[in-house]
Amino acid sequence: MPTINFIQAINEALREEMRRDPGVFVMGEDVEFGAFGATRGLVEEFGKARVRNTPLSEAGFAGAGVGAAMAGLRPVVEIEFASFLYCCMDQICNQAAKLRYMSGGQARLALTYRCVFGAMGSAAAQHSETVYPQFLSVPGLKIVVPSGPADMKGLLKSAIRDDNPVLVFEHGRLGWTQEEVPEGDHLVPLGQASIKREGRDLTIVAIGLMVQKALEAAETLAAEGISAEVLDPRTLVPLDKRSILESVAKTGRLIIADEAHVTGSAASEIAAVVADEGFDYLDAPIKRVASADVPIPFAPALEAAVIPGADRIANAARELCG
Amino acid sequence: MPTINFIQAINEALREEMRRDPGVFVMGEDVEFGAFGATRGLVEEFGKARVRNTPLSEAGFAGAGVGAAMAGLRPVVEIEFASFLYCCMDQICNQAAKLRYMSGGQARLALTYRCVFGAMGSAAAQHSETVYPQFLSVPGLKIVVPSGPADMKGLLKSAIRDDNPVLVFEHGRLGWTQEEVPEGDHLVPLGQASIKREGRDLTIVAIGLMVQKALEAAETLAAEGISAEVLDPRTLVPLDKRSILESVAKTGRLIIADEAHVTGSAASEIAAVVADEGFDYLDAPIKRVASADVPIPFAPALEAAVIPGADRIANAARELCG
Amino acid sequence: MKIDGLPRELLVGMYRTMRTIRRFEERIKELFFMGEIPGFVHASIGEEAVPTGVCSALDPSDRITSNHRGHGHLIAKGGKLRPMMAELFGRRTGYCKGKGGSMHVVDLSIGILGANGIVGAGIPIATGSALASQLTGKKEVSVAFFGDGAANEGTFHESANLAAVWKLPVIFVCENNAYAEWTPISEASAVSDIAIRGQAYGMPGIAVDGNDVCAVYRAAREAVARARAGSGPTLLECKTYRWEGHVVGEEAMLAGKEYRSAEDLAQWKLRCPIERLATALKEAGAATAEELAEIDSRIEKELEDAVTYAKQSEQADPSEAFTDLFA
Amino acid sequence: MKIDGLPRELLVGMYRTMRTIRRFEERIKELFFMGEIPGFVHASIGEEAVPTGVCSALDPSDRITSNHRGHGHLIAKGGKLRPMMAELFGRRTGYCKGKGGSMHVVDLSIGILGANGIVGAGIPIATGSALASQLTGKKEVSVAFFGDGAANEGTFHESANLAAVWKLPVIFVCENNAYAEWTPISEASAVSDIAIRGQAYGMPGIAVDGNDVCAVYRAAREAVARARAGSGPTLLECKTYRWEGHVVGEEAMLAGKEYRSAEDLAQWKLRCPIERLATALKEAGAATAEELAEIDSRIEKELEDAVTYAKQSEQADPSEAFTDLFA
Ligand SMILES: Cc1ncc(C[n+]2csc(CCOP(=O)(O)OP(=O)(O)O)c2C)c(N)n1
Ligand SMILES: Cc1ncc(C[n+]2csc(CCOP(=O)(O)OP(=O)(O)O)c2C)c(N)n1
Ligand SMILES: [Mg+2]
Ligand SMILES: [Mg+2]
Repeated sequence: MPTINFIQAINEALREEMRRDPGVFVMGEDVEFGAFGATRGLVEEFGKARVRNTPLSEAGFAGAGVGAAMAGLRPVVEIEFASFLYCCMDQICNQAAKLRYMSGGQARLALTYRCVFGAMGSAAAQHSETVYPQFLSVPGLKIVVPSGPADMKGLLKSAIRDDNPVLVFEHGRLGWTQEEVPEGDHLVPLGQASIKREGRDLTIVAIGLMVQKALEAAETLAAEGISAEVLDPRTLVPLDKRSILESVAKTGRLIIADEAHVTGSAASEIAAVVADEGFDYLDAPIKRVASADVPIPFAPALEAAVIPGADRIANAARELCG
Repeated sequence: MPTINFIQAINEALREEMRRDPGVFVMGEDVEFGAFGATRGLVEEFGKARVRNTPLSEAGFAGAGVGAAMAGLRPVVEIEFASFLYCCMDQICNQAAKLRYMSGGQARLALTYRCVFGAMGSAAAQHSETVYPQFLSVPGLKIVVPSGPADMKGLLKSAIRDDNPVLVFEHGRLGWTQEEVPEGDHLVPLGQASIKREGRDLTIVAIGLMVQKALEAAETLAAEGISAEVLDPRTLVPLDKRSILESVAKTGRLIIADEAHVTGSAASEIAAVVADEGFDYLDAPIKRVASADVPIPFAPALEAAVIPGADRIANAARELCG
Repeated sequence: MKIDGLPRELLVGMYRTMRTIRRFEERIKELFFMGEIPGFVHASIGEEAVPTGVCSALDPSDRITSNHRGHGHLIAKGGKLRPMMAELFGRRTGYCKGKGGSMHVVDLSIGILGANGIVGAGIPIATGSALASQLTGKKEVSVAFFGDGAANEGTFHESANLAAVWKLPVIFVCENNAYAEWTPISEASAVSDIAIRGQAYGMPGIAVDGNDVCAVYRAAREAVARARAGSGPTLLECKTYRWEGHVVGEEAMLAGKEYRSAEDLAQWKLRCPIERLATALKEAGAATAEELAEIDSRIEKELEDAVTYAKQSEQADPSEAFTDLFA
Repeated sequence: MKIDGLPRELLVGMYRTMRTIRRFEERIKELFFMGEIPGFVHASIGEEAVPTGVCSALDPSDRITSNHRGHGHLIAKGGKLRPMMAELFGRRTGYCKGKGGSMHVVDLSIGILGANGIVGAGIPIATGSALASQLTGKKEVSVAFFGDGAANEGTFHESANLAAVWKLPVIFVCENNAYAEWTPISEASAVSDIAIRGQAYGMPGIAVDGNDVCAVYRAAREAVARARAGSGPTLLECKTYRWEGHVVGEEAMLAGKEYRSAEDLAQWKLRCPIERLATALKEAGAATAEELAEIDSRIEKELEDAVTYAKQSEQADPSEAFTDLFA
């Protein structure tokens, strides 16, 4: 298996799906260039018609994606930074998410939105936000948050082939993370969690970049005799509740690590699910380790204080297992 | 105390605050007319300068509210239906919410956004959504959801006087609900829950219109020997965690009734808070009674199937107390 | 009104379409007040020439997006009365199985991408639909119908620019009925001619009498030809007036407050697009009063058939609320 | 370049401002590469005449909104170098206590409502600021600075229309530097002259040479007079060019891919706004080379002072991350 990085994984997924299906095309701001490298080289292979630089018109081109999907194509729309999703929420939440249902099942929206999210080093409040929780509450959207190159590739390919609107959130810090990635048609189904480390004493459900931090914390905890299971849901909608509940049934303790601001986070949602359906398994309070409820600040020390690190995960674990 | 309805309560709050402070002004689509009556008659008293019909430009006028607030005024911006908030999310979430923090505390945004939300009878998917969960995950915004005329008036007056961006969600079904409302400067502080009915056996935290349904359910349950406490948080941000936790400490059981779609709902957030901070009080799983995870359908029977009613709350209570 | 040069069949067809829209909406107004139709209903009575003229220039494989005031667009594009009516009634036999209602009717089989409850939201969707045609090399045209109010939404601007710079086969049809809800265009837009906005995108901006179905048709035909030839989008402003309230039953909302003059309305009623075409047809000897009456009575039958169909259709079953979310 | 009719003090002041902006950005570029300044930094080198000309026509009580490429706007409006530099360093003595950084500098005391990381987002904010002036009867003017790319955002359209229909005292200053990131305006906008878009709002749309600070100043002065007189907004397009990359360090992102010609850049460098003013000043005998050199060296000192100040300032303490959310 070749070792590639997160960005290369995106690039391969796009390239393979574009080769496979002429209905797949990519549009977004400067995708011909690919600021982070994800779309680099695509225009050379597929031409300007299928790799389209858009004007700065997020609602316009996010909505053009909806229309092109309704007309039968399979658009992959790039929103450079997740924070800019706020500029096209109507097209995603009122149109893409609802059109199939409102049309009584007529419309098929095979439509993917990709974006970079998360605190990536002094990008400040308007370029660092974790914006998936806002879409959790909107039925009709699938939400994918890969934590490494192999999942990134397999999930993005599944997202593009999915006949529904899918939002793919790519953490900006993961770009250079390397990993072995299966060659060929590597698909990861949407809705299937992955146990990234097995453990007995507590379950850490970790999302996106938090998987790395959780693994780091698990390593530290292991040395202290605490055996942590790290579970990556990989997709928030659909959510693999069963795997989460099974893990909690085994461990009796749950931490959810999420870079979103704690209030209204995906961690809150998962906590609520377990506090209902997994209540009897729980031996301890459910802890959310998430960003503080303030915008992401600019200065490195401030940013680090706001977003969750391995230390905060480990501390929460010690509290639970202490 | 005079008895007035929910709409009149809004109208009185606006009128009183406009009289009190010349910096308060109202803008939005057709506010001179007031489709639901909330702004009716204001233009006659305060003139067209302070009661401004806007063009259909949600991002434009929501953002103009930000600018006017930064320049020291106290705008009250009406977004006719909460679903249209998606058209101006950037101005609310990236600008209004973050500007104070990003400016290191310089900016003061005394800014209120009002909107009608909720399923109000075959208004269908794009006019019936409960859109506050989307803002829960955005630090910097206060969120108010009044459940009746007295709270409506007192909370809106507090929202307008608050020096921060506040979103006020007014349920469309509450318009004609009548209640005695204190005369004079009736203020309800933001961040203070209200016990709408005392009880011993379980706590029902209910939001907005759900308070009525929860009270109805509580009445039914009382006849069956189940004593339900109904708690209205009144504001979701700030959330009066203490009152919720105190109630759960007393009852040991918690239902949260919320018209939002269950996934990513305010109910999820409250459940997560209690599953952490109130875990030791809990004798049973936390139940969320919320809308199903589908857009709000048009046909009356379908709409009724999706949104939560008193029966579903009562059933959940029986399950918990059975 | 000039009908010369237009084939009789087209003209009579346009009469039939306009008349169908008119009667459909008059009928649903009644049904709304009788409590048969729930939700919000927006009537386009008086504006029938716009969808009719435009859609008469389209092929069945062309596509449209509509708005909240959509019945006319849907009927003109070939929407069937039975499933439309059933949808408005909220029945399972409706176009959307009762899930959509008046503001959300869709018929993908005939290129109706949807009415829309969000003002301005259909414009990018039509633009994307046109992009699909360009990408696949199909010679289809897409049309976005929207109002003067919608022309102040950012989506109009972004879509128009996108379409122009990419030379997409899309037509932006602005139904300028002089009001958005109860606010006159003079208070909402700095320009009274929306067509002038075409210049901001290097796009032809054409204004026509929106109550002259032949004028609308001719302008649309030209825009369609332009689009099919790959020469890009057109902004077509049709000046018209709505005879009814913004929403059926608005009187209750307005509490007696007036927002437009009875005189204006009366003036516009004198320019009824249906009457004008009927008169022109009769004057030109292209159709007799009897022939038109025959059409009218056939429309009544179709309409009654649709109402009966809707009334007799089953209510949607509550369990159906939970299907159709994902493909 | 015509300087006649403009007072010497103004001209020399504009020279000083442009030079300060230039050197500030050259310096932060270095500091960025030295790792002293984190995050994204966008330089406006080559475009200094726009903020300078515009802000020279403003009073201290007037207000501006800026964008991601904001250092020039801020300095021209009177932003102080010390807290600006400290903010870019992320220090607690910065304008925003290190919470904002380059894209979010605010100084309310001198009418800087903020740089902005969201393209187009400052435009409605300036419009609202102008609305506040209109409502309070103060004769202040607000200015929105934005790029050619931002002119394709819906916020531009909605704000321009709002301002025009309400006759707000706001000036929309479009810095057309021919690129949005790496996409040329020809691929992003259907028109090459943004000024023409004024017509869509019945608003004067003026295009000027954005590298001629006097021309910018004169056009701004007129727009300011119009605004103060209550005659409404102006769209002022300043044609210019950025000498640097979209973002400092873009080379790493582009992986060798070119997006504009070295020749174009060289041509524009010949039209350096600072050089042009310096030459004009010297030719007119309004300032000697020595006088200008003296100004330059004073700027160097101020700049070094600011850098030293920033470097010696304390880092923000982690605990401060949790304050300043709510008033
Ligand atoms: C984004 C959005 N804002 C506001 C509304 C409420 N609304 C529905 S129709 C309408 C007026 C639309 O005017 P126009 O575009 O001229 O169409 P018309 O109704 O005149 O046909 C308004 C304000 C909405 N549905 N969507
Ligand atoms: C809403 C939004 N979309 C995209 C971006 C990413 N972005 C930052 S600057 C920029 C180009 C802006 O071009 P222009 O408005 O011409 O200003 P310039 O950079 O040329 O000064 C882009 C695409 C953003 N910050 N905000
Ligand atoms: Mg209209
Ligand atoms: Mg530019």
